Amino acid sequence: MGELLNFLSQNEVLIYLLLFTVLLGFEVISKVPSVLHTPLMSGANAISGIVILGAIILIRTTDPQDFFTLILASIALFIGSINVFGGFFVTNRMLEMFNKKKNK
Amino acid sequence: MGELLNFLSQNEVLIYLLLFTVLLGFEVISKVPSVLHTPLMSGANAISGIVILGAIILIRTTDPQDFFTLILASIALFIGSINVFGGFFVTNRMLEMFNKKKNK
Amino acid sequence: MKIGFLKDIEPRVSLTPPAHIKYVKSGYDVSLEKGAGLKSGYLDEDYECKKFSRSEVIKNSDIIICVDSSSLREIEKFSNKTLISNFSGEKDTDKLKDGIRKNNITAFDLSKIPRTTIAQSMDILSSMSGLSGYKSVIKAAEILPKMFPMMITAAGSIKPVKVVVLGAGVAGLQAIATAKRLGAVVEASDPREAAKEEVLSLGAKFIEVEGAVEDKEAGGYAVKQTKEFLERQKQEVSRRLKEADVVITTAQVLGSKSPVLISRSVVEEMKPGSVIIDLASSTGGNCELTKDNEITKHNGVSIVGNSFLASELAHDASNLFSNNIFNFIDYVVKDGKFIDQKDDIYKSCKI
Amino acid sequence: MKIGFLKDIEPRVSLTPPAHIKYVKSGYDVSLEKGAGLKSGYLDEDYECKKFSRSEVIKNSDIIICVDSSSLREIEKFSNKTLISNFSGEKDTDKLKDGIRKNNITAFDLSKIPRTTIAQSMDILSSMSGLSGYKSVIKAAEILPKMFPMMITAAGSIKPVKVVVLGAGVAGLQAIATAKRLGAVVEASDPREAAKEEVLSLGAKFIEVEGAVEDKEAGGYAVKQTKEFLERQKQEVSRRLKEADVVITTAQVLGSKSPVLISRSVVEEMKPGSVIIDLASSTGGNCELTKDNEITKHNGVSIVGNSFLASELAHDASNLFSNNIFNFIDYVVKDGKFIDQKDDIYKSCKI
Amino acid sequence: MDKILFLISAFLLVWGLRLQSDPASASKGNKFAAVGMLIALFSASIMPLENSSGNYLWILTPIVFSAVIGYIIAKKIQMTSMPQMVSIFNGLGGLSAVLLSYTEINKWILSPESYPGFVLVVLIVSLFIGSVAFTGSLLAFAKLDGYRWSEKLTLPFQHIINLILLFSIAFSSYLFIDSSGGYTFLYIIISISLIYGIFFVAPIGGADMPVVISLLNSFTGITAALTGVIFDNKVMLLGGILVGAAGTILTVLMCQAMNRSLLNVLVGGFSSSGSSSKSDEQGDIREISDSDFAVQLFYSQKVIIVPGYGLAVAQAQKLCKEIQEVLESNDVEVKYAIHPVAGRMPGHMNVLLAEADVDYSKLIELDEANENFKTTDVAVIIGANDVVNPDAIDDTSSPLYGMPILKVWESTSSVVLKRSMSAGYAGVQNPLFFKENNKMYFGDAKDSLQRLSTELKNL
Amino acid sequence: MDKILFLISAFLLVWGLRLQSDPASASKGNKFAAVGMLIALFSASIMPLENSSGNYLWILTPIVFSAVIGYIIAKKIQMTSMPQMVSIFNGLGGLSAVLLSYTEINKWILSPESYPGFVLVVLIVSLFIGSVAFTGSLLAFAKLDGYRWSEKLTLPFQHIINLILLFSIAFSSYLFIDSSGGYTFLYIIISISLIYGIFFVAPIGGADMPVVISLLNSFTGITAALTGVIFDNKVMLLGGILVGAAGTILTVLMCQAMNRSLLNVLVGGFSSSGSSSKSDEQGDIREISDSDFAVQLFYSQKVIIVPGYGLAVAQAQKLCKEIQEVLESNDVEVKYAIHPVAGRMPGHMNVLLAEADVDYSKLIELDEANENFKTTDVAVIIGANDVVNPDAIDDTSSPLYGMPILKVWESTSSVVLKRSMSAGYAGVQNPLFFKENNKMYFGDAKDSLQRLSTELKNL
Ligand SMILES: NC(=O)c1ccc[n+]([C@@H]2O[C@H](COP(=O)([O-])OP(=O)(O)OC[C@H]3O[C@@H](n4cnc5c(N)ncnc54)[C@H](OP(=O)(O)O)[C@@H]3O)[C@@H](O)[C@H]2O)c1
Ligand SMILES: NC(=O)c1ccc[n+]([C@@H]2O[C@H](COP(=O)([O-])OP(=O)(O)OC[C@H]3O[C@@H](n4cnc5c(N)ncnc54)[C@H](OP(=O)(O)O)[C@@H]3O)[C@@H](O)[C@H]2O)c1
Ligand SMILES: NC(=O)c1ccc[n+]([C@@H]2O[C@H](COP(=O)([O-])OP(=O)(O)OC[C@H]3O[C@@H](n4cnc5c(N)ncnc54)[C@H](O)[C@@H]3O)[C@@H](O)[C@H]2O)c1
Ligand SMILES: NC(=O)c1ccc[n+]([C@@H]2O[C@H](COP(=O)([O-])OP(=O)(O)OC[C@H]3O[C@@H](n4cnc5c(N)ncnc54)[C@H](O)[C@@H]3O)[C@@H](O)[C@H]2O)c1
Repeated sequence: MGELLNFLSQNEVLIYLLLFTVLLGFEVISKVPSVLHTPLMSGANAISGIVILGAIILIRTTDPQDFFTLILASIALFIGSINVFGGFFVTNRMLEMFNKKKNK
Repeated sequence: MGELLNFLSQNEVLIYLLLFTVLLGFEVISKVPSVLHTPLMSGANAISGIVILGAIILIRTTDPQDFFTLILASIALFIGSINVFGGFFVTNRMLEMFNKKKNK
Repeated sequence: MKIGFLKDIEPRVSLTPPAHIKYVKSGYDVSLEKGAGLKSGYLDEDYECKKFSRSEVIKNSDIIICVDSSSLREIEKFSNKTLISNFSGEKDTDKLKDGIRKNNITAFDLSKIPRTTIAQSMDILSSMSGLSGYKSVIKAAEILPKMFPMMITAAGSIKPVKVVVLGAGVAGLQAIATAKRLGAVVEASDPREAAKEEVLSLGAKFIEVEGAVEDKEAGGYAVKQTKEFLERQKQEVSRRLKEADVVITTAQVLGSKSPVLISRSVVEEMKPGSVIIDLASSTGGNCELTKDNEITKHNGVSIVGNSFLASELAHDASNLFSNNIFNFIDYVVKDGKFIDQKDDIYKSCKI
Repeated sequence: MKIGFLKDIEPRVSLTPPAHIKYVKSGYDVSLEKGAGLKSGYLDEDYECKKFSRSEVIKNSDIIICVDSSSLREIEKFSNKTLISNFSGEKDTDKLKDGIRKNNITAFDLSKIPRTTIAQSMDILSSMSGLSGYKSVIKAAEILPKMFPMMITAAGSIKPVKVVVLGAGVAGLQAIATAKRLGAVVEASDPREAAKEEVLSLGAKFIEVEGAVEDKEAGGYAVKQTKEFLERQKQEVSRRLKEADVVITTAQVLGSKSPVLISRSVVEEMKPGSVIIDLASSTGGNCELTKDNEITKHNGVSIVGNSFLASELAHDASNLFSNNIFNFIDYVVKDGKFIDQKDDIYKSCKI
Repeated sequence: MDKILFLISAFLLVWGLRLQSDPASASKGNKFAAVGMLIALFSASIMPLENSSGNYLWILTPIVFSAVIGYIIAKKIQMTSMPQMVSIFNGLGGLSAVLLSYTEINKWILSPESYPGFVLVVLIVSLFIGSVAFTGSLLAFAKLDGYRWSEKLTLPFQHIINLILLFSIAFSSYLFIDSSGGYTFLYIIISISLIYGIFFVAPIGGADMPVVISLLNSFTGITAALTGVIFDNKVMLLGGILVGAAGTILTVLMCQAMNRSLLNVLVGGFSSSGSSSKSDEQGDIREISDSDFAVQLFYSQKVIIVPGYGLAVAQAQKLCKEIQEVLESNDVEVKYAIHPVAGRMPGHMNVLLAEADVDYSKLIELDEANENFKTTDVAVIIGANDVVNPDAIDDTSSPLYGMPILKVWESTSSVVLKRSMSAGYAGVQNPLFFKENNKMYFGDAKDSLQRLSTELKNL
Repeated sequence: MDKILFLISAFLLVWGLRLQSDPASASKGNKFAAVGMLIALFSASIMPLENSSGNYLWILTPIVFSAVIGYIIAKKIQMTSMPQMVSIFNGLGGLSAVLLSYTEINKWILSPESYPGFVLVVLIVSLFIGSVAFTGSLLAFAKLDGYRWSEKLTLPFQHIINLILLFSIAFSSYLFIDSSGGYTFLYIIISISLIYGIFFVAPIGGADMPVVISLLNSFTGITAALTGVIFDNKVMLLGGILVGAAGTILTVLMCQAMNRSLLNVLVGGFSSSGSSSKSDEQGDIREISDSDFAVQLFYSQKVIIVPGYGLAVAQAQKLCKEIQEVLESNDVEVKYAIHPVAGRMPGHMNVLLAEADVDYSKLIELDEANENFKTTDVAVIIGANDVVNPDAIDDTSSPLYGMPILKVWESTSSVVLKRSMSAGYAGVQNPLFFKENNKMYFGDAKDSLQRLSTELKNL
């Protein structure tokens, strides 16, 4: 308990930030019409690919000779990027449907 | 500019927090029907009375003999509290109107 | 004041039991000719007033009321009294006016009530026209050997009946509404500008004809149209009449003969079995072949000439009519006296 | 095959020009008695087929068709031929059957077509009932001295007419729909369980009576009800009849006399001016005072006894009827021969 | 412990505000926020402080008193003077911030080393904004309440004067900090700030006050946040920013609801008030927004619809029925008052409503309707005009004088749906449109009812 | 600099997500988010790092390749397989997180002092969640795509087995950390996690897959956040949490839209799948969801409505007209196909539609309708049954055999609105309901059409 409190006061701002981010996440989605469920899922999925930032940082900090790490991280980056790019493109395609009708 | 960047990296989390709080503030209000404008204004006003926390802290850290500060801070607390309590009560009265319906 | 209600030749009656109650509340002394309401479905027992013979009613009353002036052949008996009735069916107006003047009779013709918003509660033309409009469609439906609505059935489909309404005044509009209700496809024509919106507001189609003459002073009434307009209108309308199953005509022009909108040749081009109901027959009719108060057949087309179809709804008609009269008396009589003779409504009705 | 269509005494005709086209397409050789369609609005010119005198038509045809069997008094002339008609109006069935047997006539009674989904396109009872139901309301509206819909006007308000429909079969349902359309307040009664939902589906009220007898085997038809039920029903219904302006009765029970649902005393309690249309009059009538094919008046109440109101819509009725007959022939005749005698529809209609 | 409490309190404040943006949960939201505030007060009172010296009496006394006073005011105040009340409260909040800043600045003057300069800047900004909020709110109150000063007061060269004032404040502040705290400069700052508040609100019309109050409210929020920086308290900071942001958006939304831009309001733009966009000798008309209309209907007990010829023209009878059904499913009693001459033929409205399958039992006639209006929350007049014209009763010169009409103005409020201000069949203007408790909802009845129906279904 | 870029990127991600929750701005929102992501990638590549060693080729190559591949896939994929695609992508995201965590853990094994124990815990959790997201997503894809494994597969004592698996992971993790990194334990953790992902998805029916994908997606978000903790990158942290929170809410909303609870979906509750809730010897039926139905109609060229007795029973004719109007205002051609014996009396449908004021010209008869279905996108059968029964053509033993019927199945797709699977007047089952291109939309027609109308208006 004491440790937790300690942790809390050390990272006070961070915790507020996390709390508010969660609230923001909830708030942003809470009134979405059900037609948007699938595109939104797809869009959120693309954002979750943000994990590749980790891969980039990892690669940049890895010893250029450490091929094991480099290869592994590169694969992670490759795979994750497919998620990101594919995700955004696919979402875009789905959402264009809504545009078409509106433009008529 | 360098100073700003410096400030930024020192208070990185805080700045994220402020940004997200502003976003949250926008998001939370953006879809409010206009009948709620007045009650919401009133409710937000009551919250803005949070300034009295400062008065409390000030009083608590003031030398018990420093009557000038104590009196001034107490008045601030008193006035601010009227804002807070009166605000919440008034808001509550306005909003009760909406409740009546739901309870039927 | 004593008011007496006479029995009419036609089925309507100028006093109904609910109206009687209103008179009593307003302090009038009411008497009724025996058996006056019978044909409208009101028995003498239904009225809680004095019932007398005709001559007694006339003798005892200051104001004498009946539905239609043609029931009033004993004009000399009304001397120095007040007469309220509908004189619009009157054939020999001069003679009547003569009699009225000679006998010093104060007479009001209810059919002359102005078409203003405030007078509407006394306006017998409006109330009777509404009923006639309804009844015209019912009569057409009874005569027509077809069903009005569209039906898709296992034994084949029935096409909806096509109804053309000429003249979208009060009667015409009610006819449109009733025909629409029954499922017909309805088109209407009228030279008044306002009529278009009114027709559309009932969900019917409007037959556009250009070049109509309008007179804002006419108090909502249509005025006489130019020859060219009538010709164009005839053309537009005839095209539709050939397709029509039912035609209801109500076109009237205040103070002149009704325009002839359907010529013999058009009737002859119509489908056998079709029906024309001419509500304007009393003022000459909108169809060349109309005979007033008769049903004629020409080349398989039935032509009903009847301006008083409201009489066939005697129950409701009597009700509205007697309310109109009560509202009129209530308006023109204040504290036992007639009001200022300069009043618009008073002036218009006074003969 | 040669088919001949005869002229009927009544206005309907068993062949219309569109139906004729269908026969021709199916390869039949059609002939028509002169002037047969006149009363339905079809001139001889409208048909592109041979027109003969009656005897010629009979002589030249294998199959002879007319709307109603009562037009067929020359039964001996049809020997060895096929006869298709509606025999349900037949007064002296035994004599007719005798004649058919003696003359070796193949006769089909179209009124015996089963009430199945597949037979519906040949079902003259259905198609004619629908028309009768519609017409019953139109007739009532023509007779009634009131307007059907509610109207709030400057001259007072008109209450909506109350309509009670007894028997919510095909005719009853169509009557309900038509009366609703015209703006009446409608209530209906029927012992069949399915009827309630059907009545409600048309927006009318259903008069609940408990304890009805139902027979799933009856093919949708109602069966005879118990005395107790009929008593309860009478009570429930009578209460409403006193308030009603129009009553339309269609209650029939397959193979027996129609139930009497309105006794003399109830009629006497009804409002003067009200109207009863009894569509069940040919099978005895649902009202004690009904006289078949007559309009009677009792205490101010008009009672119309007429089971064949469809005839008054001769144009549409002929159309549907001739389609029904064509569909029947198309079904029972395959390649110039009658089909298997074990077929359900064939069996049911064969006399 | 106190940190956790603060966290909870921050959460409650946010969530409470969020709930308050939906009518169904608004009341709960207010309670959430109140609880959050109480928790914050409590933890501010118990949180460990470096050199805490108690003084709890100095804290408790004002809180208790103000709570009692706040409660009494809130109970006593009339519903109609709510905006004034909010305005007063907001002024108090501003004043409180001013006092606090002043006290802190005072501390700094006494011992200049206790704060770094940057804090001082924050304090002065807080002082300035608080002062503006204070006098601005008070003037707003006066304008709202008395309507005495409700006209806009614009000095010549207003903008230039404002700039000069702002500049003076900035310059005094500089001098103040630079001189390490001369009281003169401090008082100059305060005075000019207070005057600026008045100048800020003065040119704005009385009817725009709610917008101004909302804006001032977001100002107070910002001072709270600034004070939060000084006292290094996250809840104050976040709560303040939240209110600042929400208040700003709210202000913008309120302007939108009046079809104005914020700038337009602040500059005192094209007219003295948004709610009187059209006016002639008859007075002002008030328009109602989609959502207000929907909510007002939704939370009514009894609604009477008055159909007229316009409903027929728009052929909107089915939508009208739809709205009736939506309302009924929310326990609102709905009736149709049928005037005998509404429409263009006897019984026109009957035909119309029958088409939409409105039950006969829902139709009431003139006399019954007139008895009913007194107990009606909202009378909705759809495309009717002459039949609800009060001149028929009041004005002997009117062509309608003497005709019995539907007294819709006797209901708590009425809303008229029509396309424009043009007259009806009789061709006369209708004073109903200008009555206090009447609102207009312009547009073709079909479109209007469609908008209304959508809004109702989203509630 | 990079900090500011990260801040902007965080803002864009949040704002993009926000815009995506409204159809009108969704497309813009996606672009916002994409730009935000690019900025994040860019600043991650340029941000100053303590011991940066370049390796840019290792970064650029995979990104360029994957961008091209992603683009191609997105272009090629059919609209109908979108959910599968998302599922695959999500799996890749999970795998990427697994690889990253593994690499990091590997580092720790090689030099245990480089991380504190708490980071290791985070890594292992990330490893676990990533693995579950990976295998779970793949299985979800398989279920969606092939329908081969679309039945729910529930082992006996499923819950207990799951618990055991979870416990083993926790225990191995403990051992792993305790032993300062035995590879065996690491591989055990990974294997069990992968298996757990399969067990997690297996019992859930094919039709519930979108919900599962959404849930797994929020899992991926959480791993991203955890990874963000490790790399001390705020955008990763916040972006991950945002997606985690939004994904969770979205999952809940999706469940609500199917009238299910999340728990119910996860436990594989009352039915194997929404889309094949009933089946007999005739085959499976497929249900359609509100929004799918609405979208399908909305984006059609031509719709034919087939009314039947059920429409009359439900008295939903006016709603039907309303939907017709909404569709027509979006350039969809709408017709009504009237079967001669639909309803319970001749002309029943005519009476019904006339009540709703449907124009006669919109009604088409049997023969014309049957010519039209081939060019129709959606046939909407409302409360009709016998009149659309293909047995009337195919099955000589059917009591309907020989009756001409409406061949709705010839249109691209058909949707049947009725309350249950029960038969119509003729009392026979209808093989139409089981056809490939037919969907069912259950409920009283009035409710169903009301739902549909609301959904349509929200588009
Ligand atoms: N009942 C009868 O038998 C009969 C017969 C003839 C005349 N009248 C007279 O007609 C009048 C009836 O009164 P009322 O109140 O029903 O009608 P009204 O006084 O004529 O007013 C109708 C109002 O509806 C509005 N309107 C028209 N189209 C609209 C649309 N599409 N959407 C929304 N609003 C629309 C018009 O205002 P905007 O233009 O601003 O939209 C107009 O002010 C009386 O004066 C009566 O005497 C009655
Ligand atoms: N037209 C005539 O003259 C006439 C006369 C008598 C009989 N019939 C016969 O009636 C049949 C007509 O065919 P049809 O296709 O119109 O009707 P149907 O075959 O009877 O089917 C009606 C369907 O509507 C559904 N339903 C009932 N109430 C509903 C509600 N409230 N909401 C949604 N769905 C509802 C029922 O399924 P659920 O219970 O699952 O909802 C039922 O399967 C034919 O067999 C015909 O022969 C016709
Ligand atoms: N103020 C009121 O409250 C009130 C009450 C009732 C009627 N009115 C108005 O009075 C007017 C007349 O009503 P009415 O029914 O007594 O009219 P009417 O009986 O005099 O005439 C019937 C209709 O025939 C039309 N007509 C004339 N010439 C025609 C032609 N060539 N072709 C086709 N139609 C032709 C007229 O325009 C009129 O609509 C209408 O405008 C009506 O709205 C007003
Ligand atoms: N399969 C088909 O396609 C098809 C076609 C037409 C009719 N039908 C069905 O056939 C049945 C009979 O129709 P119909 O119109 O020829 O019937 P009908 O003419 O034999 O009788 C008319 C109605 O009177 C009712 N009735 C009997 N006793 C009654 C009583 N005591 N009180 C009140 N009502 C009473 C009957 O229930 C029936 O509804 C209906 O169920 C109808 O749906 C089916």
